[in-house]
Amino acid sequence: MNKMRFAWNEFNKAPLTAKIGLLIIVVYVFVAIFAPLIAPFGESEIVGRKYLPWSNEFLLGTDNLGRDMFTRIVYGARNTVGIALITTLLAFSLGGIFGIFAAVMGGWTELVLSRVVDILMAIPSLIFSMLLLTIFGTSVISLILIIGVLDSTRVYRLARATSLNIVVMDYIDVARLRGEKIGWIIINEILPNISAPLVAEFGIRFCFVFLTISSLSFLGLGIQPPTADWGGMVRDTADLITFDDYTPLIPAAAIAILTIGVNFVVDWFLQKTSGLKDEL
Amino acid sequence: MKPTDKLLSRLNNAEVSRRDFLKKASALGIAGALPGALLSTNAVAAKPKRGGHLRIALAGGSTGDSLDPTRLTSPHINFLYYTTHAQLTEVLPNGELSPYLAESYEYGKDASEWIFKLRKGAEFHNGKTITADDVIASLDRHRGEDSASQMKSFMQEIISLKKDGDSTVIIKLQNPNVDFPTILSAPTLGILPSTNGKVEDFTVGSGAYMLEKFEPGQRSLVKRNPNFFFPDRGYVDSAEILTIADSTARQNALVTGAVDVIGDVPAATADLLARNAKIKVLDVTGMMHDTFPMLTNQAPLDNNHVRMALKLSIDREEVLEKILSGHGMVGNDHPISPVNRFFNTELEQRVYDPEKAKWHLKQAGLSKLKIKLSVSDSVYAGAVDTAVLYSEQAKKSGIEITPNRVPADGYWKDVWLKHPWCVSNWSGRPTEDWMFTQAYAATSNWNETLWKNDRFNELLVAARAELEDSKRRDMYYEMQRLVRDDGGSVVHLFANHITAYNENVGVPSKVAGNWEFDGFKMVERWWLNS
Amino acid sequence: MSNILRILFQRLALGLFTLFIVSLIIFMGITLLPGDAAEAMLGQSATPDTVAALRVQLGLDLPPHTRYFNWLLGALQGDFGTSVGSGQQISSLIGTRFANTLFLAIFAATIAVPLALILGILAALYRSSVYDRVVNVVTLASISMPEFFISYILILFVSVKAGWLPSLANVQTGVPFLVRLEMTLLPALALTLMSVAHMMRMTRASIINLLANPYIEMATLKGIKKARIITHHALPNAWAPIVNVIVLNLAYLIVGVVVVEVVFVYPGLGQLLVDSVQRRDLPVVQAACLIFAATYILLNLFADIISIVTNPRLLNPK
Amino acid sequence: MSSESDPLLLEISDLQVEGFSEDQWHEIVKGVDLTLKRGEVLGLIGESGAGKSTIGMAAMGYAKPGCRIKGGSIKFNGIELTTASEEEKRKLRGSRIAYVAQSAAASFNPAHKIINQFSETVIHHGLGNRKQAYADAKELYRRLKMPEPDQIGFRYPHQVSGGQLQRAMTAMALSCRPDLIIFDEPTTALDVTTQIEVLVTIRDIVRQYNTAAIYISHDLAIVAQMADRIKVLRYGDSVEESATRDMLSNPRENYTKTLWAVRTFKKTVKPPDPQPAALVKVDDITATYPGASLPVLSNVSLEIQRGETVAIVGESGSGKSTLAKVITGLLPQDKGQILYEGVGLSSKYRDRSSYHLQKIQMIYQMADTAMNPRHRVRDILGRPLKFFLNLRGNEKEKRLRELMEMIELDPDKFLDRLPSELSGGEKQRVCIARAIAAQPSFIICDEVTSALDQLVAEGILRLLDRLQQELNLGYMFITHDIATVNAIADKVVVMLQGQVVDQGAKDEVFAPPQHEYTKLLLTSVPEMDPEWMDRVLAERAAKGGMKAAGY
Repeated sequence: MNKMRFAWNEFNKAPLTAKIGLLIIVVYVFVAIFAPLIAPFGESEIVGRKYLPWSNEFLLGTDNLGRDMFTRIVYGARNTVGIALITTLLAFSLGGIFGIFAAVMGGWTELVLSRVVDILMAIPSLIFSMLLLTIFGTSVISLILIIGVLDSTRVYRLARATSLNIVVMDYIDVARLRGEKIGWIIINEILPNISAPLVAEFGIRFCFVFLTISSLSFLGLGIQPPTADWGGMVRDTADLITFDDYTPLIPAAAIAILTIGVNFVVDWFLQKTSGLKDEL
Repeated sequence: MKPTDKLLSRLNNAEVSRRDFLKKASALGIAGALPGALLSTNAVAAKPKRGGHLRIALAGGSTGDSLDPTRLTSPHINFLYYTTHAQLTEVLPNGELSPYLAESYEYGKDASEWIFKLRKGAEFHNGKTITADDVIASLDRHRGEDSASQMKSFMQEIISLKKDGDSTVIIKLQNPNVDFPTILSAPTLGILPSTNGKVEDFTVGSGAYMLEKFEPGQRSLVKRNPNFFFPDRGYVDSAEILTIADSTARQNALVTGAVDVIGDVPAATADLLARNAKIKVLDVTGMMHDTFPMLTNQAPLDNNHVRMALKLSIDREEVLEKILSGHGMVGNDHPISPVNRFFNTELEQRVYDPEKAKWHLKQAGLSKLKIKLSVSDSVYAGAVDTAVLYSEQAKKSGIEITPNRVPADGYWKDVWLKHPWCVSNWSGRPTEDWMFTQAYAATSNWNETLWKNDRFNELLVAARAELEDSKRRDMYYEMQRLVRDDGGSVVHLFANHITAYNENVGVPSKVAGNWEFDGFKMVERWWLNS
Repeated sequence: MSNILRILFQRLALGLFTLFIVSLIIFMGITLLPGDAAEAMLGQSATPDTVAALRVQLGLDLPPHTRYFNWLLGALQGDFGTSVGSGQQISSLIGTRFANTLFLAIFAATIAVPLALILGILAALYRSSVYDRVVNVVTLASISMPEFFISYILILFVSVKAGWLPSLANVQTGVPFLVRLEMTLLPALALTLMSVAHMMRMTRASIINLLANPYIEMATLKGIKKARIITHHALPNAWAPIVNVIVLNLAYLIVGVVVVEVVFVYPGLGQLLVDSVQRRDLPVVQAACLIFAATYILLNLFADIISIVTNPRLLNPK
Repeated sequence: MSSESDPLLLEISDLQVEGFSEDQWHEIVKGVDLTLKRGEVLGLIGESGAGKSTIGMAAMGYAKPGCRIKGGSIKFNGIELTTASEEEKRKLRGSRIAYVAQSAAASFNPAHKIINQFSETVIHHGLGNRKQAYADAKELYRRLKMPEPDQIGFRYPHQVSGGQLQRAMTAMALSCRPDLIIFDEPTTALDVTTQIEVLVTIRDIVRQYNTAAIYISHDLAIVAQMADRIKVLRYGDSVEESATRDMLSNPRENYTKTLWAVRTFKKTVKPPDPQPAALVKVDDITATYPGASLPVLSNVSLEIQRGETVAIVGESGSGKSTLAKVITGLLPQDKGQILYEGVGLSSKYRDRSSYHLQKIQMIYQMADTAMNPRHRVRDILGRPLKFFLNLRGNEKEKRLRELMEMIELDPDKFLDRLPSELSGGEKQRVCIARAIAAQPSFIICDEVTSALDQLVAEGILRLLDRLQQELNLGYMFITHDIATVNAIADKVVVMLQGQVVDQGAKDEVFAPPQHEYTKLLLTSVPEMDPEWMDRVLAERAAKGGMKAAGY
């Protein structure tokens, strides 16, 4: 209860942008969780002719197959946000753990890990993911794993760089001299202290996953149909934009709004943790 | 009034929609002739003009393209070969075969021996006279053991290639084939210059245009051949063929005037494009068709009732409307197009009938069916959407189709002919025999349904040797029925070739439908008005 | 200086090692891919017979390790082989395309980098102001749009509606420089929109971060103007992180522009690479990937050198 | 210096400054009055949190980011700074009022040469061109007795030592010949032997130019050397103010008296152990940092017994903290051995037994970096209890409370706090408790009181002393502060440049100092006597300059 009240107080004190951001995230999460209850139709149900205009029955009209656009957007929240979240979490767990590990261990471990990451980063990531997706197939799981692993290289660099600042702190020496295991040091001593830059990066990376998926679906390697995902929806309807038809702007806006919302919250979080006070 | 004329007049009086018109026209078996007819109102008066530079953008083409005719597959190269290289025969806009580089051709004692007489004085672009040796060397390359040519299986039917003087070639076949001259109209069988029986230069042909520049995956530049053997053909001075893979980019290029003609216009946006007053959209019913081949030797697809249930569970009209926006016509589960000579006009059109589908399932001892359908948009644009639509439609028959999108990469090797049910697409063949032989004959490597029907295979061989048209027609009619009612493919759509061009481009009154771009011969046949 | 030279050599040696590993990974990757060049080339029309024949023609019948060592031997002598598909020399095939890619990247960077710096500095200077918030939202929105979509929107407004610029950027060799600039302006703008946000945010963050330093307060107490504090006191110390982000984005501009190339029909290396992967054209994929990897390595090296050169502590040891 | 009739240069009245933290405004300065005449030096003294720096900056019309001047009046030369525009204030800063910060190393921009940072002020305020500014800089460097005055300005800040940087910053402050300079603890970051030299030059130059100054420090003895008048502050309020001599001889307020409290604490002297047995023995240790060519410690030997405090004294770079690293095993030695109860310890901490890790504990100078800012006191103390003693649940809770009582903090209030919610002294107490929690027999205290105010430091020393009595602990006490050594040490080890130069019982080493360097150290410690600095200088001059001896 205390925590709830604390959170509520924090929320009240948050700047307007952060409130907007939180509101956006809450709405998205709500929509994602309760998609089947909110959506008026089935995810892939064909409800009418294609490209019907906005109406009371079809709030945002219908898509190229005559599926309800609003329904697709709602389900898209679930799929896109879900996949992006899992992928980003994977990227951060992998990159974070190895990055901190390298910083703590130093020496050969760090050298080898950094070299591996350098090599992975030197290969154009779109090509690399294309290769891997073709080898392992384009199931959602391999999509998540591949994007997650390739993205983790960037997280690794960040985690390592920020951890290097923490590793020199006396309390790390204290833990080492106590004889603590590396894993304990990583999780209990370092991780909580590099969360700020990691979270900031999370905000951006999270949104980049949408884009990666949508780029991949541009090359025919995205999420399996008929699953609704925003990146794929933009792709499917993108050429309409040349004919002054703004249908693709709907899923694009869904992504953009979430990006902005997440980053508003991230900015707020950073401001709180870094102690950097903007001039009021 | 002929039925066609009646329909046309109703169309002009706006009594029928264009789509209805096409539908009815296709039922009448005249769609192949339609595009020309449709255009006649604005094109008939126009007289071809000489001069100008024609810029064409197409979707196909890759940075790995090669000019070696035994190594090529891309539409860009096919287009280029029809523009710069002359084949012995050509398919005319009305679908008939006509001699081209050959002055004439005839069969010998039966259809297993063919005599081709070359056009007198025809020259390659480099001034060399075309001889029988060049023809033999050019065809020979495709039939050797080490050949990797697409045409290999046809060319290996040849048991001897002989010349009779400098301008006559005698070809002997293993088995009689009435349609053999049509095969020789294939783009890659363009005749190339040779020395000592070896072809040396792929860039030199004898077509209406000469190759100036070739950048794989990007563009080809050609200029008019002043010594072309049909002096009246070839209107524009020069032309440029561009590969623009992205459909939006192609349309933008046309709208902004960067190119004059584009092909592969997405059906979904063709009508939007046509709203632009300066742009004309040309719909040509061709032989290109989309199929869902099932491997007929795998359970449960080995049961014809299951196949019938699947064939009855697709609402072709809805697919035509939603995927092609009406730019095409529904298929009747066989690959023969109304453009073809022996299109069976007596076959009833198969329609969406979930109840009947259920009945078939029951006959197969099933109450419902769960099946995976492997698709890729690389086969044709809209394939994935079609599968999604199909799966929704099939729910009514108690069939659960799971669309399985697979990578474009390696599709033809790992999915096609491997997965029990997938998507496929055929650009069509100018003859019934060619089409059936490649895709449905038991012996074919590309028998995409692994279908083995004894009666069908007997008829196929017999029809090849049959010299009398009415008998051949009956045979092909029966074969179409067999494929339709027993075969393993859902042939649901014939897609139009949708071409768009700006108003400055002159179009002949009749446009071929065997390939897009007027059978890939538009550089030779079309012109610019100013 | 010796410091820089030492790092330079060390990095170059490491870079070569990285390239070797990359080539090995790419080779294994391509070999692991279903299907080989022969099957990919023949596509739907493949028969076991023709595939086998083509394999012999292309030398694909040799065992993988032999092929790799043959390739490596050639590569070490500067011969990267010929394209499996078109039979063209790799150098001639890739040369112009890489030059095109570089041209576009540099063009985009010359717009994007100064723009990002100016926007970032202004945002740091007027942080929490309306300007800062607007720039923040606009840039976030621009990076959350898929690349092809941004390109389409640009084409719609700049090219189709206004008719200012061509929508096709299919430049050819020998095009005059100004025409080339005109043709590539639109893709360069698209790339700018995609990369500017990241660089701008980083510039802003680095500078704001530096503003907490005592020497910034000192400068204020010396009566230095705010703008000069940012440009003379914060920026020189922010170069290292900013250059890192710029380099990351440059790498993206060179390596990651496949989609933009497709949309604008720009004959760059990315499109060739994607095509070649699909065609299993190993020599081309290898060469292109190695060029990209080398670019990446050199860019990073460049970033390191910049951070040494702009850091007096490293440049002038005690 | 100044006559009574001079108009006031600076007049601050009822100054109130607020700072924003935890989402609300807090008063930092609560209505302070202050006046300063031309050429006068005012000392501001107080502990951390007294608001002395804030007042110093407010004299320039400046409040740190996150702070604001809420009320009162600041008149400089008749100009009201609280209402002046930013531009007006900007023109005054640097030219009429200058600032010298505590850490010159941090306050010089690392990207620019020293002399350019000097000339920037002059050029920017339109008081001269680059050439004139360079010439003036060299002149001032010369007057400030900087080595190579013509060249030193062309170095980057990192290439110059702390003492020289502090002089360079003073020169920079003088660049526009301001009426007033704010010195904010300018010598706090310096070594004691350097400090005296910097103090002298600052005092002299201020006198030469007859500049008024506000000298801020926490050290009364230093302020006494510099200021004509001293003002004592506490919690943002003024405690008392009087002329320097009066303040020293006759402080009115009790608080003022406590400011030099540490000097009154003396450890209870214990009779020496009849049978000395070394708890920890450092035997001929030589150590080098990885990548370095020269050893940082050479042939260091010493012994610590149970219940005994050995103070390691030295200035920065003497290797005293490195010695701690070698003993704990963080830096493996090249040569020599560390023995615990006669048993040789492995040179790497990773290879040491849990018993040895437990028995040797360390307390650090910066309690801030020694505690994970994300852990609560409960976790910080609980972890060693669980790790070494395997205590859980109620047992652990009980022990936690005992520990908190040992360090005189209320368990109910403090156990669930984060380090950021503790004061400096409380933090250091928690660090002590963490060391004690492991039930060690030997504790290394690395400058544990250096970052603390005197009163707080005294409390810590008392606590350490008490714990030593109760638990019979051996301390190795690393410090640079002679006063602290005097207060707590049984034995003293003096280190210089990685070597032990002097060691023995405290009285043997200090009273009187035998070694030259020890003597230098002792005489450099400021004393509560306004004449101290002049006296020391005179003595040193008489001896021909201690500096020349090479220290």
